[in-house]
Amino acid sequence: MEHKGKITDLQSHTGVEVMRCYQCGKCTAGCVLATDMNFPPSYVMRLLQTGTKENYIKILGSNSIWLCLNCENCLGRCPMEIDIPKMMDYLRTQAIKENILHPDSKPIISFHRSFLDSIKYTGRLYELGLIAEFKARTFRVTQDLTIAPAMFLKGKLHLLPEKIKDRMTMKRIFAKTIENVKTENK
Amino acid sequence: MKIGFYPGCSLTGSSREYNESVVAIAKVLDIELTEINDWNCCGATAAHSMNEELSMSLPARIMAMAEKQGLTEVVVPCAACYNRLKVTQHDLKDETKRKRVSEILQLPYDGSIEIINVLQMLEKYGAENIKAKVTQPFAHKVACYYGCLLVRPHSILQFDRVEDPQSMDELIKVVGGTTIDWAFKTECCGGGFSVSRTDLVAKLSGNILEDAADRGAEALIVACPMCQSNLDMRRGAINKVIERPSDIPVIYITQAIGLALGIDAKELGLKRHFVTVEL
Amino acid sequence: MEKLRERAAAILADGTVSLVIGYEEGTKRPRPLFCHDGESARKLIFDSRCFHNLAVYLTKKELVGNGRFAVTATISTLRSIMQLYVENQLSEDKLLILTVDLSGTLREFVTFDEISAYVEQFELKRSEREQAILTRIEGMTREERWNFWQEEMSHCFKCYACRSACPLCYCTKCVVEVNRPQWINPWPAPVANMEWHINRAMHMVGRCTACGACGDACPVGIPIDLITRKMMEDMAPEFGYIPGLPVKKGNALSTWKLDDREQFIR
Amino acid sequence: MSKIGVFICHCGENISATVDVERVAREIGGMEGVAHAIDYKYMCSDPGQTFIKEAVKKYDLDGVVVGACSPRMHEPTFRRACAEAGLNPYLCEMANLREHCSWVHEKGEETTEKAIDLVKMLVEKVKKNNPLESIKVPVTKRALVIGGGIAGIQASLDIANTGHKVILIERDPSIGGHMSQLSETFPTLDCSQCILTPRMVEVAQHPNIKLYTYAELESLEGFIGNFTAKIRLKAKSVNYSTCTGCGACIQKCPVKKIPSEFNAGLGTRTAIYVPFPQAVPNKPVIDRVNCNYYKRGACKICEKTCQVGSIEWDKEDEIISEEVGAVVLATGFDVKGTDFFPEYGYGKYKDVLTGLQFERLASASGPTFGEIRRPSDGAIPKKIVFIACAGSRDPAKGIPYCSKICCMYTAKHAMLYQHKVHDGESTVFYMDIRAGGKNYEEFVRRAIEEDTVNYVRGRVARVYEKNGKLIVKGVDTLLGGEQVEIEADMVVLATAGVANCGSEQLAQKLHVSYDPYHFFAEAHPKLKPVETNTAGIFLAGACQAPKDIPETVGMASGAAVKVAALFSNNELVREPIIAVVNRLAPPLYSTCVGCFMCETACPYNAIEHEEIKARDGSLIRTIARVNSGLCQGCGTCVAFCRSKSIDIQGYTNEQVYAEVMSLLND
Amino acid sequence: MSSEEIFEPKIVAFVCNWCTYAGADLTGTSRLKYATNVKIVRFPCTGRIDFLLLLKSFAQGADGIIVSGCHPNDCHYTSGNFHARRRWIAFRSILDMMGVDVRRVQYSWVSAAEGSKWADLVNNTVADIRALGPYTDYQKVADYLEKEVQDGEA
Repeated sequence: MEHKGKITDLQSHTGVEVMRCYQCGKCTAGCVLATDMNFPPSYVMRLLQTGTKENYIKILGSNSIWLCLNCENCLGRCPMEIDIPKMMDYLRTQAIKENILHPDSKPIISFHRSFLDSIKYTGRLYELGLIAEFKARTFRVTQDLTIAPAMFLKGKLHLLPEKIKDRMTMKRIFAKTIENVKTENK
Repeated sequence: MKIGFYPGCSLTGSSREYNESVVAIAKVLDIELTEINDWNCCGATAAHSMNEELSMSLPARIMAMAEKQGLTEVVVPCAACYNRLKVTQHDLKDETKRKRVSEILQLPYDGSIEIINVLQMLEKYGAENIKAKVTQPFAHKVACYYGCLLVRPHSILQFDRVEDPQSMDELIKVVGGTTIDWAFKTECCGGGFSVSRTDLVAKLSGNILEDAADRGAEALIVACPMCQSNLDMRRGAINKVIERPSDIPVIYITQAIGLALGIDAKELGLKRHFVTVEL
Repeated sequence: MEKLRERAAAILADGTVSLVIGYEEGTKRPRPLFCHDGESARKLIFDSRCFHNLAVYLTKKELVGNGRFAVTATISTLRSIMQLYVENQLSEDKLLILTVDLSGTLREFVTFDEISAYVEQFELKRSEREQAILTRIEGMTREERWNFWQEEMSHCFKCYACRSACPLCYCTKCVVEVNRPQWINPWPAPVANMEWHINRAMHMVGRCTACGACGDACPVGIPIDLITRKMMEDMAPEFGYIPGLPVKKGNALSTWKLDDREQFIR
Repeated sequence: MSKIGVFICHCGENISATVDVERVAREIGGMEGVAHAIDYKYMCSDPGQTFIKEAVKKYDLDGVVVGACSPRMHEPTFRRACAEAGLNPYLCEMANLREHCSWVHEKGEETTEKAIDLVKMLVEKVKKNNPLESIKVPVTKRALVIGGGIAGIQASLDIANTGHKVILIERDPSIGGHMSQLSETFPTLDCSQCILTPRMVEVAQHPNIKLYTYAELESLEGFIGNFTAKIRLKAKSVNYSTCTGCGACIQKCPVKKIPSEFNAGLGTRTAIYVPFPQAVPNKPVIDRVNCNYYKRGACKICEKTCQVGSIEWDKEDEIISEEVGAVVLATGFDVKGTDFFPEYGYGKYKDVLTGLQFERLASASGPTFGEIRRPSDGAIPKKIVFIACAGSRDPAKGIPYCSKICCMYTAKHAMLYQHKVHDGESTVFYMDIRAGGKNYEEFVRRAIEEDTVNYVRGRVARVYEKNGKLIVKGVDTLLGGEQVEIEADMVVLATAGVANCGSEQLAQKLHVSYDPYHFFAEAHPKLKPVETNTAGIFLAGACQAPKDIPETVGMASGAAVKVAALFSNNELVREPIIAVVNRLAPPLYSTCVGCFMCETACPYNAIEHEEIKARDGSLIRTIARVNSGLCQGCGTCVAFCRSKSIDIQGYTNEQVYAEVMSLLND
Repeated sequence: MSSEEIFEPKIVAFVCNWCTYAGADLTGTSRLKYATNVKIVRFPCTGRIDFLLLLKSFAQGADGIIVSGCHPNDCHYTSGNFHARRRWIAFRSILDMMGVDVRRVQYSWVSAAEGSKWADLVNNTVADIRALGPYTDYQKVADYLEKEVQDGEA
């Protein structure tokens, strides 16, 4: 029953009714990263339809939810208008919440976290800081060694972050949303 | 002609040339851009991948600020920001979500602002104007690349056709160019994985570049900083995975139009690209 | 107002209409005036004190005859006229409507669509009195509501003023006068009183425009207008119409939708 | 006072085992107005019925109540018995003591008491019953068939062969419909034209069939047995009585590049044209939209060519009127075009075809004389992809329903392709194979097993053109969602079957209802599949929902039988259970005030406006009147009528009121 | 409460001829048992059922009412049940406003094939109404009328 509840939660959060999917596979056929995924989108739908705990955990622990680029090709073509991208967003937050994470998620989450950290303090994206923090988080010290200096030379990187004035609101937004979830978990 | 303007983070940093070209052509076309005061980042892919409320609150603040400023219409050149703003506006039609977000923001938000992308701005205020002001026709055969965020989800954005959109092609034709009919107009370039999964970006962007090059495009025309940086800055990685390495440049629609309007290449930021632009 | 008088006199004089129904100054409040000539048209008034719904006279054949006639109409009256149009009780070629809008300009209407476009701007809101009583009723338990209405109904002595005042009660033979079978007893008695008022409300579904004439007419002050008012407010979202704005086709009760609510059906 | 006779049946022991039938008869016998009450073992038996007949005469009964089984079982029996005894049959009612009482309750006091209540209720009702006469409506024994496809052809022939006259109208210049466009037919692969053409000729030659091609229904008035149809005969610009059909005009017509409707846009035709060589009638019409003379005022080459002078430039549309007793709707369906599909190129790829276009390619009479060739360059496709469910089962962009015929014709197409292109490779992307039908599953299996058609389960996300090839991006869901990419030379979309254009307007003209997809609605999904809810109008074929040829023909014959049954009588006899608006003496005329709420509520459009006029012709009032031919007796109008001016015979206000009152009175 | 004191509600059922009446016939032919409290009045269609009949039933002493007809889309007359459904939506709202106990009117769709549903419907409704008790509120009001008239005559 617990996992059936998960499907209900999924529906109430995203409006996605998994039983609407009749497995035509059009989402998978058009997905640019289906071949890199553990389970292509239509397969994810099927796993959810079974309603079992094992399959739910399988999805959370797969790289499929992390590789989804939210390009929305699937939604645009789905005959049943199932919002798979929105569902993927939701499954990602669930995976983090339950701490069931595929190794592929690490760099992606690190990137997202670095990105959000950057805007949390300044209100705007500080690209140099982002790259630095991302490297620190992932230990990919050598990545983009040539690109960053080139960007700098072409005037594409600021050395100092741009800061907005109303940083209080930014702080509040983060405190009441993403950080709120984290504390709930603890 | 006055219109609100939200540049977004990329346009102040890695995609400065987009900003420069938007500002440059706006000047020539007599469009007065009013930047939103103290704007913040829209949260991009990171926010909505990680937290729904965060992903709505950040764009909501931007729009609330614009409302406060009395703007009624805001042009958002960055396709990612445009998409986030439009989707948030749509999501916040839901009463409970709106309540929650205004609680977080502590700012009034009524969702009345018209959010448009740069193509819509040019269509709406420029097409005839542009035609009249073309000094050096953009006589090139190009591939217009729309990407994902400009056209999907169609139900919310309601902009152009989902598959095989035409609005950018029309603008190119206005300034004297020809466009190819190709297959990857709206296929994803790898978007937000630019830094985290460069390998996938190289693969996806590679497919796009290859098809355009195969069909004889002299350049790719884009309206999204993410697409531009993936296709341009990651060219090294791309050329490693595709069969026939390519050196066709990737330029913004505003740059192409700028050239036709006789604006200097440097002013349009064409010197900032990784792949040299010789058009 | 002067314009209104002039216009009324003019259309009477040139034979456009043979009768103008309007208001004149009464002892306590304005009262209806039936002008057949320019002379009497000078007595016409039209202001915010004129709330008597003159639409009630428009279906009286013996009064309006077969010719063309005019009426000075408040928003409420206009709403009633629209509904009467829908129900084939008035024809556009027999009626000329005069009204004075908020800016004091004289306006004339003939067709349903013209009226509709005008009335559209006015939202039908609960008055303070209506709001007060309805809030009270809505806060009651069902038993309390029952007792409330039983108490109110005990004053009803079946004078049928509510029926006479209502512009939409134009049947030549009312259901209480039908005696095969005698559905509702015409004399005052608790059950018959309640049946009458429930019946009135059912007959008004999708038709009532909440002019309040029935309530005003009640000599013992039963808030009967609120029964239809509440019904109308409940039904509007249910059947997707705008309260007080009759539609040309598709009365709420004689049409249906496949997805009408049916949670109450087992 | 009433003299009611009450007859309580034991039904063997079916009733008497749980109900004390003697007590019921005794107590009812004591009721006011009951003249006679007995119980008997089998009331429906001959002796039982005789009891009733004798009692009617002996006690001069003015009403009869039989307490027995369900009226749905024996009401006709007892009403007939009463009629034979000289009592109006509608003065007889039944109390349901078996299904609604003895069978559903245990033996006991309450059961007997309930039985008494049920009988009492009907006694009170019958006291208020009025004698009624059956309604007789004369029947015009001519049928109108709308649509000259296989459904209309079959229905017309079947009706005509019963000896009745048929008027068949067809919108196009020739009859034949979609079936004439098909190449071979599943599951037997016999040639469509070979089996259809003889029927078309038979229609043209049948003495009982009057054929109007290039004609459309303008309006239909009246009711079952008595319709008046107004038919618009579109101007053909050719005098058919003199035209010999030699075809010389067609050869000389200079406007040659008009896409041929018959070839689904793959071939061309001239402005003066016969849609296809086997057309019936085989005489041309001028397409005025494309003709040079009508467009620019000059040309007239056909006139110069015509040796018999049959061209009529100034001919105008003509409207004729026909009296008919029944109508068969057989207007068929349409298919969605390729431009409907964004992900398959919005129709811009010439080698992406619809199934119907492929039929034309495969047909020996088609633009390629039966050879499968690409419209773009005429090459024979070596790789072909068929996409099933293109638009069907797609609520987002297409239609939610299954078009039913696509699985079968796709299998047929793949099979025909393999037969014609031996070294070709065909792939079918499908979602489910719906092959319910005689020899259908076997047919599909043959395509897969013998003709080596590659069936892949999954949908295609998109199709695009590259280097002269069509790149098909699909998926094989049975391999866990593996992507499949095929470089095809031709793609055939099994596009959705949809309602024919104009069906909504036609339905409104005929007052028949239609579903959300504009297919005409049958009166009952199971038991009345060929009837509409308007009596006298019947359905045949794909205008009701997509269906294949055998089903269409079956349905057409079914509709024909319904028409023949209707025409087997000179008069229609109908139960008088219909609504009536009261009429009173002047000056009241009726209590109806003419609000016409009943008119919007009536599902049968049976409410008419009756104008009451004074002697000088001036209008006094307009009141409602029920058209007894259209009214089916649901009584919805009765419950709406505020002034109780409309009532329904057999269930009048007085009757039901009396029932309820008796039931609750202690 | 001893078994003799169990309250036996009076319930009247207004049903359409084509679905529910036939469904109740099927209950009979299937020999399914149900309570004797409910008595059926036959109508051609739910669209024919006048709301006044429901009011009169309460006035006449009914403790509960069943109104039942064809499921949506199954109506013999295509749309009578849809009209009825609307009518009952409005009627319920008015009754509720007046403080009439709407729980005492049970609406249902019972098809000709649902013999067992009819038995369940009857049994459940009887149980529900039994739990609510006699509708004395309404009956008192109605009795008053009778008494008054009788008194007046007397």
